[in-house]
Amino acid sequence: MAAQYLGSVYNGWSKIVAKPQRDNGVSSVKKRYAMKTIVLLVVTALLVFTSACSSGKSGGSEPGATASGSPESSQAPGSESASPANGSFDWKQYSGQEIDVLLNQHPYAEAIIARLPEFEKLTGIKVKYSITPEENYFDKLTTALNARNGNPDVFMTGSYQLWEYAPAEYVQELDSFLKDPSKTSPDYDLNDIYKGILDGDRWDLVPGHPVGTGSLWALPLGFETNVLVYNKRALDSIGAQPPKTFDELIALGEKLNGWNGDGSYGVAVRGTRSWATIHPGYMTAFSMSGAKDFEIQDGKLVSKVDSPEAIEITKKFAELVKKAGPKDWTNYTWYQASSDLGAGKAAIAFDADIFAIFQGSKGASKEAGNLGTAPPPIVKEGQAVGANEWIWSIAMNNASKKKDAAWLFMQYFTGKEHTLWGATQASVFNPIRASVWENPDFLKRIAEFPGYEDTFKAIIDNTSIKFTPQPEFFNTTTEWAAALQDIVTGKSDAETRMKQLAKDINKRVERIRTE
Amino acid sequence: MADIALKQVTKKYKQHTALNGVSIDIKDKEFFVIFGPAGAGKTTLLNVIAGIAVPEEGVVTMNGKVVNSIEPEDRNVAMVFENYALYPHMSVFDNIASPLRSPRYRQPESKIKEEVHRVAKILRIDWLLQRLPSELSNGQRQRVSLGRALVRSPEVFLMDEPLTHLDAKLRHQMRAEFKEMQANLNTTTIYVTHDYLEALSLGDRIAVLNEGRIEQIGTPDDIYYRPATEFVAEAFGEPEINLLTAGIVRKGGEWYLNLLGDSDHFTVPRQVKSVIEELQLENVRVGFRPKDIKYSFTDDSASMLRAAVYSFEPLGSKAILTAHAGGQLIRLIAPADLEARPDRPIYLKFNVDEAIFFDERTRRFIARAGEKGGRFVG
Amino acid sequence: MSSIGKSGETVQIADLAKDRMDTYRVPPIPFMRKARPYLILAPALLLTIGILIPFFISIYYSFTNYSFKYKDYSFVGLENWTLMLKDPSFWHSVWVTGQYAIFSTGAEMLLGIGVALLLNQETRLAKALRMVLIFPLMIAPVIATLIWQLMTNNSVGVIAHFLRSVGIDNFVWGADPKTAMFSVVLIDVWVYTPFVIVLVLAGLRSLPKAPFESAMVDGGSAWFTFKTLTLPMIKPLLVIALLFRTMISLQEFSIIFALTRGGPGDTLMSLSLTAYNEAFTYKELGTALPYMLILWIFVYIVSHYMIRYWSRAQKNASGS
Amino acid sequence: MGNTNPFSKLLKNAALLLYALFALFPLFWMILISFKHDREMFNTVFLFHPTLENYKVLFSSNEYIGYFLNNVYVSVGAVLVSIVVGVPAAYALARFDFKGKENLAFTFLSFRFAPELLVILPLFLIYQKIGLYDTYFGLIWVYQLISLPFIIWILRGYFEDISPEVEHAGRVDGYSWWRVFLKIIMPLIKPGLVAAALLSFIFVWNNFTFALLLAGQGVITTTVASLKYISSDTVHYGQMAAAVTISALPEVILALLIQKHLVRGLSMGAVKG
Repeated sequence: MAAQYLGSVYNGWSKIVAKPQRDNGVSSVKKRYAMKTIVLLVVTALLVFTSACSSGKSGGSEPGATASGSPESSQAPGSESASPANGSFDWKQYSGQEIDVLLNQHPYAEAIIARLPEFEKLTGIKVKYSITPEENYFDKLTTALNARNGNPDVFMTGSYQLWEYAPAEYVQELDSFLKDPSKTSPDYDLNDIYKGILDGDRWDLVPGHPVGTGSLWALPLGFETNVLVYNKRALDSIGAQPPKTFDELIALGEKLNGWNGDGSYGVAVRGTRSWATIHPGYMTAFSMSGAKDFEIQDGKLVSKVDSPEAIEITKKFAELVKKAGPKDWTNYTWYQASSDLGAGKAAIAFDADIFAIFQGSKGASKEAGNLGTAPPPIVKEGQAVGANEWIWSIAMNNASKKKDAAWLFMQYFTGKEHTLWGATQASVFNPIRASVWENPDFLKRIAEFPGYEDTFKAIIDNTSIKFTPQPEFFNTTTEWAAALQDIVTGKSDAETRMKQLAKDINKRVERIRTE
Repeated sequence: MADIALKQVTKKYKQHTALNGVSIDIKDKEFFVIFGPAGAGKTTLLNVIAGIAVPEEGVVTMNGKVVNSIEPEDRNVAMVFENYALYPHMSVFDNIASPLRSPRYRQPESKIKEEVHRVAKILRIDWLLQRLPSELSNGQRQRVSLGRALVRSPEVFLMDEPLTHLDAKLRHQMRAEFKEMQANLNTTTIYVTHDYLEALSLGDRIAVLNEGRIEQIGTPDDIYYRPATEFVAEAFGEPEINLLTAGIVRKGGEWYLNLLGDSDHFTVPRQVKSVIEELQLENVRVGFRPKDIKYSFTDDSASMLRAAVYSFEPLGSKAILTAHAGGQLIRLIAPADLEARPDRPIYLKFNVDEAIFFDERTRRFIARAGEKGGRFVG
Repeated sequence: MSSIGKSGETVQIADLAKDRMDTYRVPPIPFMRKARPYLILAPALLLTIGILIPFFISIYYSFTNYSFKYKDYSFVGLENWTLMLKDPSFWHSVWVTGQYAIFSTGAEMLLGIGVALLLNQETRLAKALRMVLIFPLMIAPVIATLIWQLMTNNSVGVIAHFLRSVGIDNFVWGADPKTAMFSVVLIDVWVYTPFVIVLVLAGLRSLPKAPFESAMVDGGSAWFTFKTLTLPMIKPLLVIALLFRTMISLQEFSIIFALTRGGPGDTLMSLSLTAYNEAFTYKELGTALPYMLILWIFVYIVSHYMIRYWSRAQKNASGS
Repeated sequence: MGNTNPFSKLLKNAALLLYALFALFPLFWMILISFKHDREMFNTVFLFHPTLENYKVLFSSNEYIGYFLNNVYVSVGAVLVSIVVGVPAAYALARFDFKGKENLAFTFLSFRFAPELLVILPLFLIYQKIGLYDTYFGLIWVYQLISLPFIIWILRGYFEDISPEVEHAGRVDGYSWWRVFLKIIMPLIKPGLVAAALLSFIFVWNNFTFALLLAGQGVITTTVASLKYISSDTVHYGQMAAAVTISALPEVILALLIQKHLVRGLSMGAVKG
């Protein structure tokens, strides 16, 4: 009944929508439609009142509850569902099962959704997904995992989050699946995935130990390096070149304020009171300044955010935001940063390189075609350029009751075919597979984005995860962001605040339990 | 048809005791009036009988059956409430019909229709049947609530001050109607009022209630002529009875009352004497109804007591004359056209034979000489 | 005790004796009838218990180191509480919470009373506005916050645009510690002032005419009549308005959460925000709970006394 | 009251208009830009070509309709439960007196003041254990914190306004107490019930925190969903405005329906409307 109700609403709407807008008198148009809306709502409200009772508490299965991938595309489940006795691999072996997927609002997720029909056709597995904006994504994910009720079966996650989820036994380690030939397609080719990236999802669960050790907790979807994405129009308008050093960046950014009229400014960087503020531009500069987040002293993690280099670079970063950043910086997630760049508000973004693709692809934004990419600014003269990297991966819920089906999903969307499709047809940048980087179509495509490939090549060797793995990642980085906000907004000076931060972080990491 | 009895019934609301050891026997087909001032516990008494209130102590019986634990809807009583308690959301018709539609007293709709119309006709509200209570006058509402009671034939009618909210004229008229209604309904009726005239004119018997206790139960005559207590004596009669303390003065064989410092004129009636003797009273309280006090303005100290006019209130047909003697005020009835300036000397003659005697200590009835209201007890 | 003369006495004694006998046979009132009020209440009581249990569980967990980051947890006694009380950020959040409650409630009461008085006139304007002015109250606070974000948004916001056109381009609302509190309070005021208006207006419209006419005759100034007549008479309503506003603003979460998530820095880390952060960002349930328990205890006690005070004010207002 | 010279009158009206502007403009603006295309979002203010694009997008995927329905289900469910549970309770509190009556009443009221997070944190764990997390019923239950106090406190007042004599009359007329309750009392409190129900519906509908934290991806309500429209690779302010408009409309309509009972409702019967 709910479905047919949806239909009615939709038709009702399309009717309204179809209506040609004769007069341009805003208000009258508005009034007329507002009226219709009201009427419609009252009607539907009644409809629902009647239907509401009959629809039990059937959790997610409600069509409204989660937007399920277009139903008609999922054909009737195949008969054979159990995995075959012999070791041979078969995409259809879990046909008929239904898995829940939790996705972060991101082009990678959009690429997955776009290809769900193919996946469902291939495997006969039905996929239910839901998308959450990044601001709430990890809070929601954590709570969902904590339920340990197997929902979702698969979820997007960053490598950093694994440091928290793995010790809590929220995520399934994947080596066992990879080893099993009856579960993993022979042409999956793990070695095709850049080791540097794959290692980002490996960890031995010992706080302070580097990534790349221990077992595999997730499969990478794509990764971002943090660079300068700039608007050529903007730089040309003052005849400037992309800045090489951080100081240049500050100076240039300041010059660029107002380059494109009211509210336009120099450099877009993230600023919300959230862990996500730290890892892109800031962490890149932070690491290049030689500062470290932690050191291990006699087996204990000790925060180093109060080291002279750390304080120095933090000062500089604050200066950058104050002089060239967005006015309401503390509201800035990567969404705002990215869309400001695309809308011609920001001249430069010191954030993920993929901005160049999201905003630069034809018709993607107002400034598409004007965007160029350059390596992140160096802090010390003559140092080799590198960046902090962010890896979006998909992991499996340890409590999942459909691990095998979930594994097929993970394979498919990290497999060669999808990765290539995503890199050529969608915005799955940067692709994780070497084979894709050799694919001519792909190379042709990135050629559209000036400086993208060069930048990538220039920094990739020194690009890695610059954070020290430890399960208090969220605490430390959120506190860090708060500190950064205080410093930028001039509430307190870098010196004292970073010392305070170090104390707070140490207090936090002391409480890490290792049993 | 039912006789109803309360035995030692006590009902408390929190700390306040509404009924205190009340015992009543009501005979079948009797029109029984419960009289008392506001807050005496009259309504509570009805509620206990109706089953709305459950007594803490004592039993309520109907036809000898103990009904304490029987729910109101199963007692087959009909009640008329002081504020009518009509159903605001129902038409007059539905209000009257409601008992006959209840699971307990259900009747076929056809029967209901004719019953309601019959009752409505009797009460002369048949032209209001489609209205809502809010569209009625008090008198009409009262009739509707009456109709709701009359539409069925219950064991007993309970009426809680049904006339109080009506204007004087209507009240008279209704009082009369009740009387004859009761006559041809011949169902036990328990009628609560605080108006002594209603009580006297309607009741076969009257129970006088005061602060949750029974003062007296008796026929109107008992109540009026042989009030059990001074409270009862004062409650009935307008203007109020004159109660005077009198010493007994023995002069040889003759006994006199010392009233207002005059001990010559008031011989104690023979029948009363014996009682006083028996109880060995020194003082008594003597009650004179205003109408039992004669007056004249011509000096006749020999047979009369000298007093002075205190006030004079003409009430149309008659007037209330208050005289002042021996530091006491005495009310008596006089023709309205009387010439009575204040302080004018006046001479009073008390009709001792009609006097009512009370024990000065207990303030309870002793005896009465007069023949009125049936044989005296002595 | 119907007594007719002295011979009646004997009869009556006999009666009494008989009655006594009977009173021994007073039938008990059926259980179902005695229990009726409780039966009727039962569902509500069950639900209440169902809702109260979490409170007690949370008290228990506040003595453990329960964390989403670990599988098991252990009893840590008062550690969470002492940690909290020693933590300066706790006192900061108390301060923030208090500020928020006082500013928003204060502004709403004053503004509300003022507007209510204006709406109480019989002008066409007042009549027209009486209804529509409550609309903001019907908007979810979080939605309201989004609306204000839209209006103040630096890129698309009409207010930002307006400010720029008058030359103010560095007013960034929630993004600046100096104006963050102002911004959230402003939204709170926008949403909840109508609440005060509706209550006060109702009070004003139900006022008896007579005393005011007499006051007019005595030629008391408008302010004087307001102070000596109006105010005392609408006091109960004011108390209620105050009660609801204080209690709810003390635990306001969604506005701050939606606008700045407690930032910039710690500017808006109220008790609720801190608790949320501890529990859902840091996944430390044990340390999160004391923040809320403290708030709850406070709210519970205060509201209890305000209710008492209200019912007294109610009596006085109606009594006199 | 007070003096009526033209100047002060003017002043008063001006003040009133000023507040009206403050109170109503945001709503107006929200509706306005819900008809504004993202293309024009950044470079126009008032003058633009109205479009239904945003609404079209909103309803093109049944995603948003889903959120809307979820909201309706939980809100209606919560109110229904509250009615079933609260009406008898309110009646008992109004009619009978028994020990601890007032305390009980206050406990109900205090739910309204309970810090949401305090309830959520433990409830979150319980729900996950007993599988109520992210279910309609889970939300409906916790929403009792909002709707139950409304129902009980408002209706208690309405019940107290009915003379007990009417009930007694019903009993004497031969109706058992619960028949009296259904046939006589309920019709009399209907207006109050409707008002209380609608009002608590509004406040349940508006709730954000419970829906955000006690429901996962299974039961997303409009209030929670509306957050997602500020975040996307390009921020869709227009769609957000449209979403907000749609989710705000029911309340405004209901508000208009229950004007008369609003005061009593908002003060939870503490003040007779």
